[in-house]
This record gives sequence, C-alpha cells and structure tokens, in this order.
Amino acid sequence: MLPASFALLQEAAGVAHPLAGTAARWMWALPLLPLLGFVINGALSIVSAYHAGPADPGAHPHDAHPSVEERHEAHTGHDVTGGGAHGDDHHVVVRHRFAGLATIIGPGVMVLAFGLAVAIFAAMRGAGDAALHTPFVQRYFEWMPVGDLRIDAAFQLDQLSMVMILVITGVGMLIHLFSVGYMQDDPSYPRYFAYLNLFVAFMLVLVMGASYPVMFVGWEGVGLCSYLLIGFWYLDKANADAGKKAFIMNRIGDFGFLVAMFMLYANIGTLEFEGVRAQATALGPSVVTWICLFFFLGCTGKSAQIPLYTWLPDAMAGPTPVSALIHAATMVTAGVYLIARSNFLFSLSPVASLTVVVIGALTAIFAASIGLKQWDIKKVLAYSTVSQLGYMFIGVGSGAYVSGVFHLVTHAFFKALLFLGSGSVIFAMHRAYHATHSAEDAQDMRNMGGLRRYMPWTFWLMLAATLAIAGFPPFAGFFSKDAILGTVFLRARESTLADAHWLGIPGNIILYACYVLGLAAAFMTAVYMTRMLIYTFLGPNRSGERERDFLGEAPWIMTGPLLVLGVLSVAGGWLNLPESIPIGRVGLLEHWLDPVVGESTLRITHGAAVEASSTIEYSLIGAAVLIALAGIVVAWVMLRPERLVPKREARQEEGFERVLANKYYVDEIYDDAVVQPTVGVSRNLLWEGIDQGLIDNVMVKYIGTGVPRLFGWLGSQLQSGQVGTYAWVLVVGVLFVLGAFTIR
Amino acid sequence: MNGFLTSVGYDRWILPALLGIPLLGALVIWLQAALGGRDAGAAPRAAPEESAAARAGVDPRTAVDEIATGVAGPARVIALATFIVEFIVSLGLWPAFDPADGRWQFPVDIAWIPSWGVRFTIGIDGMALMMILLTTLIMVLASLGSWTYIRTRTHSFYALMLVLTTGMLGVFMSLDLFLFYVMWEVMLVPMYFIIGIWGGENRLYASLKFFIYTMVGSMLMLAAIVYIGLAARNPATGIPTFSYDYILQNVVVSPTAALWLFGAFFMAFAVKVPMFPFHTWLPDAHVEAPTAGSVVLASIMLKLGTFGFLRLAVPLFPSAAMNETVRSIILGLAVIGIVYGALVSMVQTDFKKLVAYSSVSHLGFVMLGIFALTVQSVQGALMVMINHGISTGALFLLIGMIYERRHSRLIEAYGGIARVVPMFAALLTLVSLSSIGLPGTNGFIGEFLVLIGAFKTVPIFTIIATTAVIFAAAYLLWAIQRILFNAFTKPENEHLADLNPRELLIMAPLVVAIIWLGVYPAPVLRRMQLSAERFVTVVQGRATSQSRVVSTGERPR
Amino acid sequence: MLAEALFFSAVLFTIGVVGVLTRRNAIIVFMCVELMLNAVNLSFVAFSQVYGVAGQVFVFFVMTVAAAEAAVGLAIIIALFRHRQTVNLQNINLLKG
Amino acid sequence: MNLAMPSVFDLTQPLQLTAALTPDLVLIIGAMILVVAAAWRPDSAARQRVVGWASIVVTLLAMAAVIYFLIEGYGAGPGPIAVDNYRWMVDIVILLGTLLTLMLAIDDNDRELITAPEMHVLVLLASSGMMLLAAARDLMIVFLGIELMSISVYALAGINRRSIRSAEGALKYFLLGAFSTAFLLYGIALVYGATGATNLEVIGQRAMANGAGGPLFVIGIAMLLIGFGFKVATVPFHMWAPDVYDGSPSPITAYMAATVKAAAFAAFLRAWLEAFPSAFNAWHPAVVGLAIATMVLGNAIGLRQQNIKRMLAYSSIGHAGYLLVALAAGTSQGASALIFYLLIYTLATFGCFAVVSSLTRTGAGTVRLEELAGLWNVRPWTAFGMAVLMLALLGFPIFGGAGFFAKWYVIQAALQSDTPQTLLVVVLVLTTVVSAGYYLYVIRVMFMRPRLEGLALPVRSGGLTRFVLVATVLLLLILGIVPDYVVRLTSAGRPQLRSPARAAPYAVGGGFAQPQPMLRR
Repeated sequence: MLPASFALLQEAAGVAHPLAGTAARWMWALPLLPLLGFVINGALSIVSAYHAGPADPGAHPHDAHPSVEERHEAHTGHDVTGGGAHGDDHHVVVRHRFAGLATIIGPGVMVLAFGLAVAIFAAMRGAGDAALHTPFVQRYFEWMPVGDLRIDAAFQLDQLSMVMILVITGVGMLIHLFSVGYMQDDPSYPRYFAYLNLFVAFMLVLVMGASYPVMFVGWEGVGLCSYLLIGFWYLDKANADAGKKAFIMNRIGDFGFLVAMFMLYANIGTLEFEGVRAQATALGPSVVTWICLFFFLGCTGKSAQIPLYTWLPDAMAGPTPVSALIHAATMVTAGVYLIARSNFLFSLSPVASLTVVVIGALTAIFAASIGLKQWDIKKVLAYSTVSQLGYMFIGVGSGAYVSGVFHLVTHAFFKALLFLGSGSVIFAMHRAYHATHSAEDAQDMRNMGGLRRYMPWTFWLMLAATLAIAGFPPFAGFFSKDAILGTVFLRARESTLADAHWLGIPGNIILYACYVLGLAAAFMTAVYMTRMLIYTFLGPNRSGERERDFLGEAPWIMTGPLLVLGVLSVAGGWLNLPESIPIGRVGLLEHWLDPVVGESTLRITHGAAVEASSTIEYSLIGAAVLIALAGIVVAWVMLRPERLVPKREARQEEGFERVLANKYYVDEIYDDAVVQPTVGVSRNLLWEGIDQGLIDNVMVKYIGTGVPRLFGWLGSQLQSGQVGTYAWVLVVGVLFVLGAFTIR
Repeated sequence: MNGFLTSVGYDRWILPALLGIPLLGALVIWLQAALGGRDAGAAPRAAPEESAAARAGVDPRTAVDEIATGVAGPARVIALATFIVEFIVSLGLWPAFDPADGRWQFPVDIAWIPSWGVRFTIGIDGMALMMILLTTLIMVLASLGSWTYIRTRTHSFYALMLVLTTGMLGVFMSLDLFLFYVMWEVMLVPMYFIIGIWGGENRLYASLKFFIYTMVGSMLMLAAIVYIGLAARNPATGIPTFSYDYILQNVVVSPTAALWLFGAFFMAFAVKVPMFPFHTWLPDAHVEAPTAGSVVLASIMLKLGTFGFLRLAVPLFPSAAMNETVRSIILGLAVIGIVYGALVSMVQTDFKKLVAYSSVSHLGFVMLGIFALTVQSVQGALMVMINHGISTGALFLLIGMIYERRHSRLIEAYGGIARVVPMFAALLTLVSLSSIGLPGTNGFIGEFLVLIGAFKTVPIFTIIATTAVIFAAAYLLWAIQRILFNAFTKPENEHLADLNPRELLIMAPLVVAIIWLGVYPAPVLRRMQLSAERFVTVVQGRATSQSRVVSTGERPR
Repeated sequence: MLAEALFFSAVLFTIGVVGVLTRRNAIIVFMCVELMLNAVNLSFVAFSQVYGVAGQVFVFFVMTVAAAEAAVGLAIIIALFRHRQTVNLQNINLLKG
Repeated sequence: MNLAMPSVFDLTQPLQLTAALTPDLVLIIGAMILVVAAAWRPDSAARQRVVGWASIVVTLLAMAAVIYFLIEGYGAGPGPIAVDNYRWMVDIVILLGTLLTLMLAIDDNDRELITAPEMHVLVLLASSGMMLLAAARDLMIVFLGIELMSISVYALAGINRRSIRSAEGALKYFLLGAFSTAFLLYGIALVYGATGATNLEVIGQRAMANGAGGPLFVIGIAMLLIGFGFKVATVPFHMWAPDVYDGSPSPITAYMAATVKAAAFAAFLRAWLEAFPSAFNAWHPAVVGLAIATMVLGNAIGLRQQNIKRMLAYSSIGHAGYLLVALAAGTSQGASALIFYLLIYTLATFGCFAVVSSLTRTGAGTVRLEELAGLWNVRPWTAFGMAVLMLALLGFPIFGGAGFFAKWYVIQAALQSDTPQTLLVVVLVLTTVVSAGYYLYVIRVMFMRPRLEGLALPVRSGGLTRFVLVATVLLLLILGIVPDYVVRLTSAGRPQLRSPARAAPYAVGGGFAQPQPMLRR
C-alpha cells in the first residue's frame, strides 16, 4: 500500500516540475542516509552495551545476578558509560569494539549525503533560473489527513532549502570527520555518531519540509538531538542539566511555533508553505502580526535570542564538535531559516519584523558584552554565537532575508572553524592533563597561553576565523555583516518598517538605533575574539611544566576539516559580493534566492530595489571596517596575557566585570523568578495544598467520608442497648411521622 | 484476507468471540486450579486443616512464591495463550473493518431481558475498533509484564485479568445502555481485586478509593440510564428501551432534565477520565497497583471515561453538554487538568505517581479535544487516547521492570543507571519522548490534532493547554535525568540487570507502535474519521434541534 | 358519647405510652403495653356503636392475642431473669452499638 | 380437595374460603402435627433434626400448594383474603426463606447444642402468620398475621436458652414489638372509625368516595405506618433490629432480616395500594422521609460495625429503605419491584448467614469481622461465595449476580411512577455508595488481609449450611445473567386492584385486572 501511494503522490506533485527527472528526485534520500547511519550506529551502540538480564528478575534479588567481577569486566570493556573523554575519571583508554564500523558508517553517510546534495545542486543549476520559480515538492504519504486538514509527509526543494542543505551536509560532513579524531577514545563512540547522524537527518527534515508541521518535526527533532548530545556524558549532572535546560527552553519556543501554526490553520486552513504563501495576503494585519510574533517566539528558543538564550552557553557541556555543528553552524540558525522561509508572512507585518530586529540587536550587544569576560574558551564562542545570531535576526527582521541567510552561511563556516579549532585546543589540553593525571580545567583560557608554538596550524586557522568574525575585510564575515548593517541603515531611510511604529516609537528611529547597536556589538566582537586569540595562543604558556611536553597538534583527521573551513572562512564572502565591491561576480546568493524572498523584499522596500548612493555605501563599509579594526587594536593594546595567572590562582572579579562574568545573573534571575516559584507553587500549593489538602482531605476525607461517619457515630450513640432509649426514639419517630402527615 | 475472513463468518461471530475468549480462558485457569493445579509444584503437605502452620493461622499459600514452586506456570501460560489468541482474532478486525461504512459494524443484537427492554446489542465503529485493538494488544503485554512480577496466587490474578478484558471490551462494544452499564461495572471488581491483593503497601486504601470514586459516578449514571430508558419507553407496552440508536434518534428530554442527566453521566465519566478535581484516586491506584494493573488502568480504563463522553454523555445530551456555561466549565476543568497535572507531576518523588499525574494532563487533552468539537480535535482526542495507552502503558511496564529489580519506585533511589542498564535507558527515553509528544512519535500526532482543531473554536483554552508542552518536557525529562543520568551515587544499583529478552519482547510492539503512529498515522485516522465526523455532526445537529424543539415547544404557551 | 369514649381511649393510650417510656421494670412496661392495647379496645368498642359488630369481634381477637403475647412475653422475661437475676431494663444492655 | 373449584373463589362461602387458604392451612396443620410430635418425646439432637427435616417437608408441601395455585391462576371475589399472583409470589419468597431458615437451623442447632425441636415448629407457625399477611385483605387478618408471626418470632429470638444475649434480644424485641403493635392496632381502630370498615378494598373505596378522609383517617394511616415501619425496621423504628439480630441464633436472624421483613412489606404494600392510594399526598412525605432516614442512617451506622451480624442488621435496615422507595412510588410496578427485590434479598441474606453460621465458633453467637481476615487463604470457596453475596447486597452486576437487577427494578419503578421519585433514587444510589464502605470492607478483609495470628481454622460446616450457601450463590449468579423469567413472574405478581388505585397504566404480563397463569405459558 505504501509504495503505491508513494509513487502516485509523487507523480501527481512532481510531474510538471523541471527537477522531476533530475537528481533532485532522490532528495528523500538526503535525510534517509543519515537516518540509516543513526539506525546502524544506534544498533551497534545498544548491542554492544546490552547484556540480557535474568529471565526472572524478581527472583532472589541477590543471587540471580552474574558475579560482580564478571559484570564489572564487561562494563569497563565496552559499555556505554557516561564518563567519556570529558570527565575526570582517568579511565583506561580502550577503543570501542565497533569503532571501526561506526567510523565508516557515521561520516560515510554524511559523505554520501553531501555528494547527493551537490548533485542536486548541480541539477538545480542545470535547470536554470526561470524554471525554478516554484519549489519542487515531493509528497510521500498522507501524514495527518483529518477533515479539511491535510498534512502530507512532503519535502520541498527550492533555492533556500538548497543553501541550507549544502551547509548542513557540507559542514556536517567536515564535523563528522573531525569527530572521528576528537571522539576516538570515547567508550560510547557509536552512540555519539548515532546521535550526530540523527541530528543531521532531522536538520534536513527541518529545512526540506514542505509544510510547517513537517518542519516542526525537524525543529523538535534537532532539539532532541541537541538534548541527547549536550547530555552525552550524562553521568555529570551539569551536562544532564544543560541538556534538559536546552530542551525545555526550546520547548518554550516550540509553544510559540505551535500556536503560530494553529493560528495559520484557523485562519487560512493550510499549513503548507506554498499554500500559506499564496494566501498570506488574505490575513488581517493583526493576525499576521500575532502569527509572526509566535513564530518568532519559536525562533528565540531555537536560535537562542533574548529571553530564551541562556541554554546555549550551557549547551557547551556537550562534546565540542557538537557545539560546532549544532550550537553554531546549523541548528541554532533554524530560527533564521524559519523567518527567511516565512518571509511572505513577516514582510506583511512591519511590527513583527521590527520586533525581530530589536530583539536581534539587543541580543547581539548583550551577548557580546558577556563574551568580553568569559574565561572558558567555549563559553566565549557560545556568547559569540548568540551575538552573531542576533545579527542574523537583524538581517531577516529588517527584510534583508538574503543578508541574513548570507551571514548564516558564512557564520557556519567561521564559527564551525572556531569551535573545531577550540576543540583541537581542548583536545590537546585534555590530552596533556590526562597524561599527567591533572584535574585542571582544559577549557579555561587562563590555563592556556602561548599555544601557537605547539599547534601552529590551529593558530593560523583560528586567526583567519577570528578576522572573519570580527568583520575584517576581505574575510567572509566582513561581507555578510556589512550587508546586514548596511541594509538596516537603508531600511531606516525607506521601508515599510520605517513607516511603522513599534510600541509607539517610529520604526526608523528603532532601525537607526539598531544599526548603532549592531556597530557596537561588532566592536565588542572584535575585542573579545582578539582577546580569545591572545589569551589562547599568544603570551606565555600557563598550562604547567609537565603538561607542556604533551601539547601538540591534533591528528590530520581533525586538522583536515579545519583547513577546509579555513578556506571557506576566507573566501565565503565571494558568495554574495556587494555591488560596491565588485571583486568577482556580484550578488550570487541574492540572485539565487530571489525566487524565494525577492517578492517579500520588494514588499518591504515599497517595491523598489535597494538603492543607495555609493557615498553612503562606502561610508557604511568604512564605518564597519573601522569598528572592526578599532576592536582588534583596543584588545591588542589593553590585554596583557603575560599578567594572566592560571585559573586556580585567579582572583575574583570586581564590580561590573563580575556582573559580566556572571552573565548579568540572568540564569539566577530565571531560576529565582520562574523555576523556583513554579516548582514551589506546584509542590506546596497545587500538590500538597489542593491535591492532598483540599481535595483529598477536606473534600473526600472530611466531607465525603466524614458526613456518613458522623451519622454513623450519632446513630451508634443512640443505640445504647437501653430499651428505654429505644422506646423514646420510637416515640419521637411517631411524633415526626404524625408531623409529616400534617404536611400537605 | 477479507475474503477469507468473510468465508469463516468472521463478521458475525467476531465480537461475541472477543467477549467470550477471555471468559473461556478464565474458566480454563479455574479448572486447572481446581483440578489440583495449584498444588502441582508445591511441596507435598498435609491438608491445610491439619497442618501445624494452618493451625497457627499462618496460611500455607499466601507466602508461597508460585514462580519458584512452578505453580504459576500453567496459569500464566494459559492466560498468555488466551490473550494472544484474543489479539490475533481481534487483528482480523483491521482488514475486515470498512472505514467508509458509517453504520455499526459486526453487529449482534440479542434479546436479553425482554421485560425491561434490555437487549444484548453490540457493534463497533472506528473509535471502538481502535480501542479494542489497543485493549487486546495491551492485555498481551500486561500479562507478559506480570510474568514474574506476580508471584503469589497467580491463577486468580490471571483469571481476573481475563475477566477484566471482557468487561473493558464490552464497554467499547455496547450499543445498549443497560449493557454498557453492566460492562462498566464488570471491569470494576477485577481491578479492585488486582489492586487490593497484588498491590503495594497502601493497597487497601488505594483499592477502596478507586472503587468508591468510580462507584459514586457510576451509580448516578445508573439512575440516569434508567431515566432515559423510561423516557424512550414504548408508549403502548410501557416497556423501556435502552437501545443507543433508538434513544439517540428519538428521545428528547427537557433542557433541565438533560442538564441533570448529563451531570450524572458527567460524574461517572469524569471520575474515570479522571478530570480535575475528581482525579485523586488515580495517583493512589496507580502507585499501589501491580504493573499489569497500572498498565491496564492507564492504557485502557481511563479511556473508558473519555469513550463514555464520546459515545454517550455528549451525543445524548448535546444541548446540555454544549450549553455555553457547561462547556466552558468542562473545558476549563480540562485545561486546568492539563496544566495542573503537569505541574503536580513535576514535583513528585515517586515515578509512578509522576506518570499518574501526567495521565491527568494527557487526558485533559482528550477532554479538550472532545469539547472543542471539531473534526480535528475529536480525531486528535481519539489519537491521544490511543497514544496515551501506548506510551503510558509502556512507561508503567518499564517502571514495573525496574521495580522488580530494585523494589523502589522512588526517583531518588536511582541515578545514572543508564550506565548499567543501557537498554532500559534507551527504551525509557524513547517512551518518555513519545509521552512528551515529540514529533515523529505517536504522542505528537494526538496533541497536535487536538490543539489545532480546538484552536478554531476555543483559542484561549487551547493556548493555555499548549503550555503543557513545556511542562511535559520539564517533568518527564527531569525525572528521567534523575533516574537514568546524573552521577551514579547508589552502589546498590551496581547490580541492576538490564532487560531480559521477554521484557524486550514486551517493549518491541510498543516501540513499533510509537514510531508507526508517529510517522504514518493515516490508516488509523482514516478508520476513525467517520466516528469523529459523526460525533461532531450529531452533536451539533442535536444541539440545535434540541434547542429548537425546546423553543418551539415552550413558546406557544 | 363517641367523642368522649375516643378521648378517654386516647388518654389511656397516652398513659400507656408514658408508662413504657418512664418505667424500668420489664413487667411493668409490659403492663403499660397491655394498657395501650386495652385503650385501643375501648376505641373499637366505641366505633362498633356506629358501624356494627365488626369492632367488637376485633376486640375479642385483640384480647386473645394479648393473652398469647403475655404468655410468651413472661416466658422471655423469666428466661432473662434466670441469667441476670433482675428484670430492670436499665441493666439489660449487653447488646448495643 | 374439591376438584370442581371455581376459578374465581367466592370468599363468602366458608368452603371456598377454606379452599383459598389451602397453602396456609397445609403449613398450619403441618405445624400442629409437628408440635405434638415434638412434645411426644424428650428433647434431643436427633429429634431436633428429625423435626427439622419434617418441617422442611411440610414447607415443601406448602410450596407445592402455592405453586399449584399460582399455575392454576385462581382469582377471588371480595373478601378478607386475596387470591392473586402477588400473594403467591410473596408466599414463594416466604416459603423459600422458611426453607432456608430450617436448613440453616438444623445445622446451627447442632453446633450450638440447641436441642429444642419446637424451634422448627415455631418457624412454621411464624411462616403461617406471614402467609396470612401476604394474603390479608382485611386489617383484622393483617393484625392476626402480624401477631402470629411476631409472637412466634419473639420465642424464636430467645430460643437459645443458654445464651444471655439471645434472651436479652428476645426481651427487647418483645417489649418494643408489643409497644409498636399497640400503635398498629390503634391505627387500625382509627381507620375503622373513619371508614367503618376493616376490609382494605372497602376502605379504599370509601376513602376515595369521601375525598382524602378526615383527620381520623390520616392519623390512622400514620399509626399504621408506624406499626409496619417497626416490623420492617425503618429508621427511627429500627432500634430493636441490631440488638435482636445480634442476639438471636444466626438462622433466626436471617429469618427476621429477610422473611419477616418480606411478609411485613407484603402486607404493608398491599394495604398502601389497596386502601390508601387516595391519601397519597398525606402519607407520601412521611414515607419519603422514612425512606431517606432509613437509607442514610442504616448504611451510615453499618460503616461502624465490627460484628458481622450487627453489620448485616444495619445493612438490612438500609435495604428496608430501598424497599420503601419502591413503596413510595405507590404503583403496582413498585409491587413487582418489591417482590423481585425481596426474592433476591432473601437469597443474599440467607447466603450471608450461611457463611456467618459456618464461621461461628460454638457459643460465640456471632462473628467479628476480623475473624474473616484471610478467609480466602483457608476457605477460598466460602470467601468467594461471601464476596458474591456482599456484591449482591451492594447491587453490583454480574459479580453480585441478581443483586443489581433488584436495585435496578426498584429504581425503575421509582422513576416510572406518575410522580417520579427522583430524590429517593438519588439518595438510593448515593447511600449505595456508602454501603459499599462496609460490604467492600468484608471483601477486603477476606481477600486482602492476612489471617489473624493464632486464630484457629473454622470448623467444617454442616452439609445443609453448605448447600444453602452454594444454592443461594448459584441462584444469584444465574439470575444475574438470565433474570427475565423471574422478572416476568414478579411483574405478574401484582395485587389485583379493583379500586382505581394510583397504579401506573403499565403492564408487562398483560394487565393486572385479570390474574394470569404465569407458569403455564
């Protein structure tokens, strides 16, 4: 039944489309390949860890088990332990017995998927621009056919999803390869690849889904994988906490996503992108604003924006390649993708778009400022990610969907590189500390310093990435960030956003303010990135005498992907060169995405193409470059790595530094203001108060059973055994009966 | 397949057979016990009257571990075989059921007590079909899950389980209100015994609470059923009728009476669902019940409440049920239940109790779906019923498995055990995720449909209910973190054994169902489509016609 | 005449009731009950003045039955007396609750 | 016997009146013969058994006569007694109860060393009085029946001369019974004074003709209500019941709880349907009040009991309340429901007392609930039977057998009345829930509690006791699945109402004006 309907649905949908006969018809294999990897790796993992219990687990609880020694041996050999490379348990390094197979499967499916993605990309290029004005939709089966609600399991291929697919499979493949080295000694090696494969599968579902619900599958699926991978070394409570926090915070966002879907369905009866796009203009302005705001709530969760950003820094508890793939390059950008995908909705609601811009700008500056005082190398990068995501939202919020996506792509390159580079560093540090049985923190920059000597490749690549993120021309980040800031400035001059009001404030003022905030954040970005580079790689080494001997470059399987990402970080800007800097083909990405977002962009700009005088253009570019340079210089001048002491000798920060180091105490505020009250109210008021107190005691015990018991007690007191009493009761009864007879 | 089934007359005998097979199995168990089976493996001993132990008042049989002595063997084998036969026989319903036929399928109609107009009328529609299949499946798993859990008085236990099955299936099939009531009560007693005899320390309290709560509601329902039966009586002979179809088509009661009657039905079903604030029996019953009891309770018996709303309470008295005030109150209670259940389950220390409160939350979704009255929400409600049966059943089975090993349901007794019981951990995580409603698992489908359908008619309630996706993640993830993850601090857990093949066999169909219903629920939805649509149209139609009759009936005076 | 007889009967009946309520000796209580029966007999006789002989027939039945009742009743009282050595009703309260 | 008996007796003819009393006479004559036989030789256990068995035979003969009359479908003209299916159905319930009492008594006397064979004779005499009550259509017959029944039962209550409890119970029953008889009699006198008649039919006609009747009439009804209320043990005239039930030998307790109640209710209902329908508005509030008080207090006090006989006493008070609901409906359908209920209640009660009797230790007189603990472990079948009986009394379908149908019928009758007794039905169902508190407690104790330390096993009970238990449980279970035949039987068993009573125009068996030969169809 399934194959038949499969073919049928597919034919009905795809027969007329130019991509129907091309490699694109295999697009269903994109998520299926990693899914297959997940299944195999998962099976390897669980099979290797599983020891069947006794047939009668309840019998004689102490004798029925295999001998302790036997089982212990089994565990240390090849069990899924949650200790992992990260813990301080100094386990005996034994590679997993299926490590070889997992190495082939895990990255292997990614290579295949990337190959397929490239082939599909080629097919799309071959099909020509004109042919691709409608997306290529494949329907596989009816997923939720209920009444007039019809949700199909369908994928959609268009220019936007193609970009995302390439980033996900490409960067994903590199990170898988990197992981082979990074995770080589982990006892749960296949489990790691299972999760990672599953993540890619869900991420592809997210970007390929042809409707919001299918996208939501991927949306929550990646959240799940994030949860699993953050808590990968689950025996550490902090890791498990971080995973759970990520999931729950994401769920708050998902709540928004869900409500937005409900509103869409209630108002226009469809949830497919094409259907919504066709009918979006029929929505009332306030409805569309509410829909967009709820969608954006989803984005703040998934993409770690104010107020739901706090999970992302904690998510660094996961293995570093995970941070690179999920918490920098792909998953966290899903929110940006969602808005870009929903451009037909957001462009209809200037208020919602302004909200996106404001939140994006605030997040950018807020997170950047926290990044200034972090010591954990991954935390710096995490706040940097939050901040950069803010930029992307400024972009997509202000209707510069192309710029937003552009920054998403370049950010994927350089942030992945930064994370993987930091991974290399941590790997080296951990190896060194492990060799000397030291319990020092392998991620704290105060324990690093001068690593340039020991890992030059990593240093140079990190330098490139740092320059890219700082917006230093001609690295990738320069172009994308400049495109965003420039667009915001232009939108402030002329757009539907500028005409609108947000909380009573004129839109253009807000946009100008956001532009300034963006510049300030860019300055801070340059500062903290330079700071990270200086503290990590320059100055004297603070790792310790003995450890120094063990520091060194990571194996080629790790540095290789770094190299590729380095190239991309340097050259990524050429994907979408502005017209003002024609050092290659101009506006490639803009042209590519035009069928998807062009119409909406025009709607925001009152139908006019983006036009600015070259004076403004160049001064904007100049401002951006100056800011970046200023940041680097300030950091270079102010920071003194030789004065830094290792973590264990460090003093407490004072004043505002302390506030920054403690991330403005937002976690604590959330805990005190939301989490603890909720738990407290639930426990004391709802459970003990209402459930046990009011319902069980008062209603049931006192009233429900108490009243019959009271009657019983009274009656039983009268039943004294005295005939006299009985006669009295009888006579009283007689009087009552006679009384009742007088009632008419 | 269908041809074969028709050739054996499947459509004629299937429903009575489904009711009869468990009874037959119970009879066989009873015979086996009566013919000395109980003593087969026990050490030879004197007649109980004479033995010294008996004289001292010590029962020679209470403390006997019948698994160890081998007495349990035949009982559990017979029970399992019966349940498997039942399940296989019921599977034929899937192909034989015609999703496009809106009438009752596989009907059987026999006079039972003609003097009172009581008939033995059974038949099913799509939602009953799914509930029946769920029941037969869960019973197989529940009996397998009791395989080593129930160690004493196994014959009685399995016989009660079989009788219980008949009762539950009977409720789903009944098309006669009298029969419905009888079946409704029939399932109460076995469950009372199952909790009361094989339950935990506080089992007496819990079982009595369960019984009394249920009975308060059902007795009121009894009075209401008599009232409607009399309202539908044949004017010539004066004999009442309890035929569902007849009553649905012909009986119109005054709005005041409808309100009271609906109230009576509401009490019966709301206790069973259970709706806030009638839910407090549930945590106690769940916690104290043996695994199979909890599983059956959660997977099937709670659904009987919502099934009652769908089948009886709302369609019979739509003017009362859909009265703006009544509906708002019920929706309010449903939404309170959703959020309240989630919040309270967050702070539980006993994992079973946590799952019990989560049931309150999940069943709130069902109520929301029913009373939102759109095709999507009703279908969603039906899906939640199925999904909750699968997911929560699986959760209770898993808890039972770990309880058998460690004899503690307290969350704090565990921690980090994913290291020693990885298969258990993987399954618990998967099942929890499905309970949370992760897309791609069954849980999502139901909740999503309920909410998206309900938003059309009752948006504010729906938005509040949607917040439960957050709390659900909070309580379950927090719980499994404290059980599976975190530091491994309890040395006594070092020797926990992972699941054995039998336990994997129990979980396998549930896992398949979780994924299947999450990815491809369309076949299930198609089969329930007509039921849901008919529910919506009947309720809407009758609500308007009843109010019209009332208005035209009263205005001339 | 009828009214007076009925009133007298009612008074007698009430005296009997009060006697039952206030006396503690089983035999006296029983005598009070007999008084009540005879009060009713008086009513019957009075009514038979109006309606004919049926009331008087009833009186004979009542007297017969009362005699039988007295026989059984005294036997019971004696049986109890054998156990308790008293017929005071206040002491007879083994069964209660 | 005159084989040329007319199908409708003319009760003014002494011979035909005698013929119409045949079943009653069988019992009375049998009792007379046996009393002589019992007195012929000194008491001994063996004689007790012989007389007991002989009484059983007599009862069976009477039963056969009743069934014969039922099959033949005789009717009767106006007169002091009724010849209708109602009477025969009540007779069957009474004789069934008598039979079960005798069976239990034979074994119980053996264990308690009661050697008096006249006990069985007294049971037969009491039953004769009850049959008279069932037949009575004249207040004079009602009085005679009640007294014949009561005086015998006073003696029966005190039959265990070794037991002080028995004597105390008998004394309380006797004093209060005589006290209430005075009220009943006063009521009869007043009704007679108001209407000039003692025949129920005539009273009904005259009351109808005179409107609702004067104060004399109304107070008369009130007094009658008190008298009957005492006999059926409704609150607040129930005070004697727990003590007497507690003190009496178990078979007699069952007899009082079920059969005496059945007979009293039969007469009560006939009087209310035939004589007082016109005064419905006068007596209805009082009956409703009594019913509510009885249901609530009976069940509520039952919750506190630890002695199983007392518990069953309060349970029987609660059931009297349920039966009052059927009566409060004031319809002939209520009568059918009442008979059905009485039949089922008789079965369940005797089953319970069979268990009590089989578990009673010699001389203890009763069973405390804690002695039942863990009964399942040592006497699984007894425990199972007791569980069924408890559920039957609770009114639970299938597992409780026909107990549910009994309750169902009462509810149906109450709601089918012209003035639906909704309030009573609601109280009924809610107090049923309360009663679950103690019925389930018994089950809980038997199945879910361990046996008390050091408690000896109950001795093996006698064959008749076991027979009673098995028979009642089986009958209940079978009737719990296929009740229709008995339902038809009871729905035909309504009083033949000549006067236009408040009976609902409802008939299953084809109307009530003409007697129907039920069994012949």
